[in-house]
Amino acid sequence: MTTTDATGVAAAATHEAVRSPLREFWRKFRRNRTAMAAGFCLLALVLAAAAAPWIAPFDPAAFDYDRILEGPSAGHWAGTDAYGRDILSRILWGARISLSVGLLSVLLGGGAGVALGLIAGFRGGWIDSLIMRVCDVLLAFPGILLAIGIVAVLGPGVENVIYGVAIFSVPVFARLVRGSTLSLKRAVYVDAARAIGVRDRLLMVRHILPGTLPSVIVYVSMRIGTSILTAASLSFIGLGAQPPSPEWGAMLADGRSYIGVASHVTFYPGLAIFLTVLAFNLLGDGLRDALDPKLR
Amino acid sequence: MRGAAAAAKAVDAAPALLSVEGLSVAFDGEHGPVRVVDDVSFTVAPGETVAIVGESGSGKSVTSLSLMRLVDYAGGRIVGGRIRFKGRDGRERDLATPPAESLTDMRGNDIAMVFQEPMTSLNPVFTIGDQIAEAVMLHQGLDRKAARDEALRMLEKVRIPEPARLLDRHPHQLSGGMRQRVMIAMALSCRPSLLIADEPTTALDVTIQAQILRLIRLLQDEMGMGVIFITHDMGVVAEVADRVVVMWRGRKVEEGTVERIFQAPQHPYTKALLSAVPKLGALRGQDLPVRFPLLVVDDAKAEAAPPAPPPVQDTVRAADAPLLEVRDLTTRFDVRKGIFGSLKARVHAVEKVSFAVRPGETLALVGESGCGKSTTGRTIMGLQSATSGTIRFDGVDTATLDSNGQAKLKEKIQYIFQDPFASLNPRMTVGFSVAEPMLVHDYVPTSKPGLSRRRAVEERVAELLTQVGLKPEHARRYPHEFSGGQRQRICIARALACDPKLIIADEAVAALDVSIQAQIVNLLMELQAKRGLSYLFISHDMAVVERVSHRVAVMYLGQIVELGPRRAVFENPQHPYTRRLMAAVPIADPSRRTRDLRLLTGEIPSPIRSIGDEPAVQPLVPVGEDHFVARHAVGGDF
Amino acid sequence: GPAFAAKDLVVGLPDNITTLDPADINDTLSQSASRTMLQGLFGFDKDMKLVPLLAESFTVNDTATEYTYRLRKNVTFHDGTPFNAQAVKTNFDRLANPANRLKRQSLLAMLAETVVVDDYTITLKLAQPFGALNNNLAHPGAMIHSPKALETYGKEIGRHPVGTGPYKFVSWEADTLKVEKNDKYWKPGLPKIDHVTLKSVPENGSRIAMLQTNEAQFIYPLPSEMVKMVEANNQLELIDAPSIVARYVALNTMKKPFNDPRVRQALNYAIDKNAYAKVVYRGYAGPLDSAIPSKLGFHVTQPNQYTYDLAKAKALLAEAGYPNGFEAEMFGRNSTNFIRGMQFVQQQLSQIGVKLTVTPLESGVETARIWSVEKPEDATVQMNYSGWSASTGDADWGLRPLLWGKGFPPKFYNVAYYKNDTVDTAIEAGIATADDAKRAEAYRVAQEQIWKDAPWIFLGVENLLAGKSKKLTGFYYVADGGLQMEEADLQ
Amino acid sequence: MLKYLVGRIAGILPVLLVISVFVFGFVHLLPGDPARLVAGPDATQRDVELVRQDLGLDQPLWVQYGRFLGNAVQGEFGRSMKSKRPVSQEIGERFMPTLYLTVVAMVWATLAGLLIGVASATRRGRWQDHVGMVVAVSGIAFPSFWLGLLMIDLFSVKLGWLPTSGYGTWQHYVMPSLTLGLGVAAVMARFTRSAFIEIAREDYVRTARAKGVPARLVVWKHTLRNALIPIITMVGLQFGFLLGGSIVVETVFSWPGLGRLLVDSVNYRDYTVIQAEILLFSLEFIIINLLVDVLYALANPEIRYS
Ligand SMILES: Nc1ncnc2c1ncn2[C@@H]1O[C@H](COP(=O)(O)OP(=O)(O)OP(=O)(O)O)[C@@H](O)[C@H]1O
Ligand SMILES: Nc1ncnc2c1ncn2[C@@H]1O[C@H](COP(=O)(O)OP(=O)(O)OP(=O)(O)O)[C@@H](O)[C@H]1O
Ligand SMILES: [Mg+2]
Ligand SMILES: [Mg+2]
Repeated sequence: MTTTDATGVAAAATHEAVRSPLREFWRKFRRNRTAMAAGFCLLALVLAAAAAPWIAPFDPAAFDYDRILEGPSAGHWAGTDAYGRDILSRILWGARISLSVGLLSVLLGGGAGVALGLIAGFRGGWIDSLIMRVCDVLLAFPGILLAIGIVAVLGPGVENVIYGVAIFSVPVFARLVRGSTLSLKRAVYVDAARAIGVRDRLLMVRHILPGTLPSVIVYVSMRIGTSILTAASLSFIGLGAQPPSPEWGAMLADGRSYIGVASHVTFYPGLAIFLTVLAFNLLGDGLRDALDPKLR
Repeated sequence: MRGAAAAAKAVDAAPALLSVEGLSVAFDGEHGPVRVVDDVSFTVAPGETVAIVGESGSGKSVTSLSLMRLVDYAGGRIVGGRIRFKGRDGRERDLATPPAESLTDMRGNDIAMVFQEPMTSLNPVFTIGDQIAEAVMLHQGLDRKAARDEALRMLEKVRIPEPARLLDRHPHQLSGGMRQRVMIAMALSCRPSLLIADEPTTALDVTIQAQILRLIRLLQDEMGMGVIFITHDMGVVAEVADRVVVMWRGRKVEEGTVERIFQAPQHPYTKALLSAVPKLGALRGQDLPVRFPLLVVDDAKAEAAPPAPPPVQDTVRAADAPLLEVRDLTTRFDVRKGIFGSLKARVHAVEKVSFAVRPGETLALVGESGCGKSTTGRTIMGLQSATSGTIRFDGVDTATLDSNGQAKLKEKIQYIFQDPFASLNPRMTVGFSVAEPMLVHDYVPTSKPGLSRRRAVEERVAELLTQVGLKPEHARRYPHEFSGGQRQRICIARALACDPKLIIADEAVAALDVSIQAQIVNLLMELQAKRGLSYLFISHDMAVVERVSHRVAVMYLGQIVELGPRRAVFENPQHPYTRRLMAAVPIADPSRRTRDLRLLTGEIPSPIRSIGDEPAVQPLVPVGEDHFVARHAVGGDF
Repeated sequence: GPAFAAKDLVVGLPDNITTLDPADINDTLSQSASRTMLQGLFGFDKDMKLVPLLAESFTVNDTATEYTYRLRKNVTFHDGTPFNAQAVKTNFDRLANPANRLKRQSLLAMLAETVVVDDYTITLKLAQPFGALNNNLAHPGAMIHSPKALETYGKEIGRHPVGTGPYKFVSWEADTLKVEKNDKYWKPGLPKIDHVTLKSVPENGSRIAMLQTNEAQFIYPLPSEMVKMVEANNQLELIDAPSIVARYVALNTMKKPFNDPRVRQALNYAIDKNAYAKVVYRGYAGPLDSAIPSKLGFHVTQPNQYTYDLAKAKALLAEAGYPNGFEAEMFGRNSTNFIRGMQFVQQQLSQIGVKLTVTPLESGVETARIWSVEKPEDATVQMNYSGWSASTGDADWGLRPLLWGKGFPPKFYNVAYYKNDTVDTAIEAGIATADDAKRAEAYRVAQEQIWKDAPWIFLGVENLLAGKSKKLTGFYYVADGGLQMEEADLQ
Repeated sequence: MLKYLVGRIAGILPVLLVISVFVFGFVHLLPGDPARLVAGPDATQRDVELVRQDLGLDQPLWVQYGRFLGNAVQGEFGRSMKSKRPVSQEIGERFMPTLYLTVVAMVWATLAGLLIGVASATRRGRWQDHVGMVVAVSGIAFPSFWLGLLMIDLFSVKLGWLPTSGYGTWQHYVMPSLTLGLGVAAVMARFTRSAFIEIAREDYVRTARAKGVPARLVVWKHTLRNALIPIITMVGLQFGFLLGGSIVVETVFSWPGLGRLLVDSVNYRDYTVIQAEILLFSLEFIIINLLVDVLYALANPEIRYS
């Protein structure tokens, strides 16, 4: 029998068999130290959010009118807000809402958008036109109007914010995926899959979708940040988390008027958002790179 | 004629252009670096042609990529050795050590390369003209206009029809052989002092191949260009090489003048290789195809194949209804200019083609590069919509099938693409790609009773990979981690996965070294004997065609010009193009070289026609039993 | 020399001007802008005192149904048209005619007839008694356009204001209004500024930056939390004065548990008004010690204040049958300031076991949920955090729209659905006469009763805050939130 | 392709018609009474009724739709309910400032994004990559109002270089376009990086290298051209978004753009303005996306539309 491995491979060859895709992914991902760090940060954040009742130094809704807008101190690490509430505690509690809104809405909207984009790009013709024109309208449709509509129909509540924010994400993902699909569907390997007898649906999911994933991952990781901020603007029209429940975006917006006077009120929620978004993005890059079989 | 002795002398006299010393190349594997080229040394003198032959996957391409340090961009690393190269300026430098980026000025200018896989090596978004002109502008210092003219001239030299029109077309609109010739034109237009040609003629029919070989020879003589020629075709080796380097499992196992290697091979692998070379005319007088006699090489020992004479392939069930019946199939492509461009002309890729494949039969489809073979195959597979004509499989008109039926049909017909790399999903492991047909068609491998379906499929994948000469653990790798020939075998394995009835094999064994080629061909024939498979075998390699086919169809400019039993077509070719084809097959014997023939020039017939200018299609008229020929002037006078 | 340098004043506004036809305006900001160019028969001085402008004097009959005005002579409009009784008639008839569909028609809705007695005398006959007519005429909505301009521009008059005011119109694009000095202004020596630019700068921080860089010499409003930034700059000066904006939470007196006055009183006791001022307005707010702010006419400070007293609040709640408090929903607009106030109330009431859900409402949703509700029983509002600025500066407009038993939505804004016969009679009496003594008595009675019934949680009266350059003088920010720049000067 | 284009362009009007019905319906179904909002916070019921009649809101919906359509056909869209000016003027006055700002922001941001993205991709995994990406992410993670105010504080208040806000000279463009473009640059950088890494290992890039194409051209010509599809998609989307006006930037820098007009009109349920704006935005997106589709085909000759 002819073999193909060169000399010196004999030892390695026995290990070849254990190189499963998951391990392979993990092996590559692990080597990306930035992404690992980002992943740990997010994990820590999720844990902190989950453990907020135990680790938050104060009740996030406890007012203290004697310590209004105090800067960071030993007692209040991140200072206090306009009601004398502890900002750090609010950030910890707020992580629960902000993270879940950010993540879930993007996953929901992204999922729907990716599906629509795939179908539009793959099928072409009138289906493409229909889906894309609907997306055009959704893109053009002002967010506030949509949100007001949602409050009117569904009423306020965090869950509905997720739907609201998700809807904004749909057309963007759809267009993104459609673009990539248009070029990917011409690939020879797609023809090859077709020649094997792969039906269209599977063809889209298995052979085209993975090719669009790098863009999708990148956009998901960016969109999470945008969604956290969007959620805040929705809570402003009465859709989102209701006062006084802490939510990062709302904290940021509320602190807007204290810029230049008590900057820490915006700074710390802003920092929390920034770090989270940064972590998601670096993690996204790491995922993207680790899923790319051509990169080692 | 420059004899081998003269060449050998030239080597002694001239200082080496390139000298590779102890080159080792490694890729990063999971468990540290894996060496795929190990301690390889050879030299190339100016004007000399060194052929590198060897087993598929033995590191030939990696070696050549390392010479230009392109291997660095593919994730490889040079872990040892030196590459000393004497540049135009007469300065010698070691290419192995400086950072790969710093060698830009040398690439193209000093060393140019023709890549093994032309299909993926052309940039899909630029026109052919732009891509060649870019090389010309870079290395000959011409302006845009002049570069374009030069590009046109180069395309003419590689015998591409209507080169002027081709300049504005994009790679995906070209046939495999055309792309390969574009690659060659591009590399040659750099006017390098060393040309590395990695399997440059696999997709070319022998007539054009001969032309290309001559062209290279000509430039070589003109400029004293050194050539490294990597090929599996021993006929080509015998034709062009001064010296031969034989590689096996990452090492150089033998080196010598072409005569020495052919006459007195030392290493068992070389012996096995030469013994497996298919010779045209080997089956003269035989009606039926016969398998290759095999030499098995294992651990540097060559053993004779089982002594039993290779069985005769009497598998055609002529009485049964044809499995595939193609009638008056026509496929045309619109040629437009620019994205708003109006319809200017049409490519008449396939014109009124009719043939049938019987159960258990191998029908070979041969013909000039770009004559429409792949298009015929793709149209049959439904990957390309036909302009007109009918395709019946098992008596059913495929056009009448719904999408469900179409998908089901694919279980019975498998297609091996001319371009194995592009036809494998880069994001899927090879194992998955091979398993996919089984998963799609819920095919349960019957040979493995009692296993869970998943296990059964896995086992079957392992079995298939072994059958094509790969290892089961290769299943976990990705396509880009294989050599050209390995990928081709993966595609073959995939096609065999769920016991199809018909396989359309488009140049399916072109990238394999002859010993593996023989193995694969034998495998295919064995399956035919066992399961009554039919093949539509598209190939340029006449010697292989002779081995495998029951009948042969010869295509020219989109039409079938001759169709008949193999023996009749080979021994009594009727159409002028068939005759030319037979005559141009290179012979694996360095003492019978024909290298000094003149370059062909002049008009090349083209399938591109203006709107309304329909080509004349002559009916196939019988000239013998089952032997037909179209009597018209395409492809030469009667 | 520098004496000739043009004096250019830039004012930073929080919002865009909607139109410059005051008869069709309902926002203070556009009114302030119009007031630079237009004037009415009466106006308010910087202390919200009624002063005659284009009218010199007036007489009124006992039943307050017929008013006669003597007009100022030698006044011309910017386009040269003379100001006279005919001009007034044209304007008042225009405003009073419902067919013109002007937003301020209500100001003269009671007008039956305008009679031009002579060039400078005009009589207004009313369909029913109305004692506060002069206040209505002092409202910017009743300012006088040049009759010629009204004829020329028709519907477009809002983009081409021509009045008798101190400044003339120059241009108005998207968010910038430019006016220039009226050289022929009838008040001698005024105005002193050559050009005034009113620029809308919605972001608080940017507005302050403009003031800091002297790109603007006056900005308003100044959010209380940014006062420090003005104070820190020695070129700048803080304007801090009580406004007429009352802040309160209306309690739906038709709904349980707010139908029990003890509950309403309890809520009033449960709120620390000082803390309210401190938290929500950084201390820049005063108490709301009656149903109307003290700057409004006929205001009477109530003797029995609801001082912060949790024990008393709890006792009252228990007495009313809610010893453990209750749950309720509070509506309010979705501005930062409202949300802040609502959160404060929410926290305060939680101390006596009242759990509030705070629901900020977008403006449109608010109209649908609160103001357009046809029948009291359909109202979903339990508590509504609001503010009210009585733009006429009179007690009538401070009480009638909000607490009159016949003023339930959608007619008026009595979202407390408060109905008390004593109050109703008093409010009606107050408007039926022009006799100040009678009016004062009527509004005293009304205020007393309302305070006792506590249909609201009385929160406070915010201060007007603005920042200005120290160089700017004679520029007034009036209690109703309007600007007066007739006497403005730049040093 | 030409046929496809003609079809798409011909399809714009019917699409807009469908959108107009949808938008009209949606806007009218929203809670909120324009008459009351326009009449003002202390209007009496009579005032409100007068306003209602004035605005024609007392008429049946189909009459209102007919009038809207009639006005739309004349390209005029009736009068704003709030300001009573012709909607075309109201929008026209703000469209150009929005467009200028958008173009300025898009141009610099796209270029910067490409540069950062390519720099990151070509140095993947090294510090330049990380710095590039952190900078890029800052562009999305920083709330723009914060950034805007910081810039005002620095460049206007502290340094006195630039006017705090407003519209007019080139100085007025600096801070708004920076603030606006930052997010765009971030998006561009991240997508460029990703698409670039994807392409950089393709065989044809290797071919370009083998030809001796200088490294810079390998990057900017051979690799980038193939990576364009997702980049074009994002440029199109971002351009469309910016053309809708940015509430935050317009607010912070008092830029007379469409974003604030929209918010105002929504706050007042100014139906005529809302409808016209949404129709305008839809048209913008339809045109932009048509261009994007054409660019796809230009960037990748294999893409064909049926
Ligand atoms: N990127 C890669 N990663 C890991 N292994 C690789 C990679 N590229 C090539 N190899 C391995 O290196 C060996 C040599 O490959 P190479 O392409 O040089 O073979 P070859 O001699 O050109 O074969 P062929 O004749 O089939 O083209 C093969 O075993 C192949 O599997
Ligand atoms: N998509 C396309 N658009 C336009 N022309 C095309 C397209 N595909 C193939 N052609 C043209 O059709 C003709 C036949 O191509 P085909 O690939 O069938 O040739 P072939 O016989 O397989 O050649 P080879 O042996 O070189 O692979 C060629 O002239 C080619 O340029
Ligand atoms: Mg190779
Ligand atoms: Mg072919």
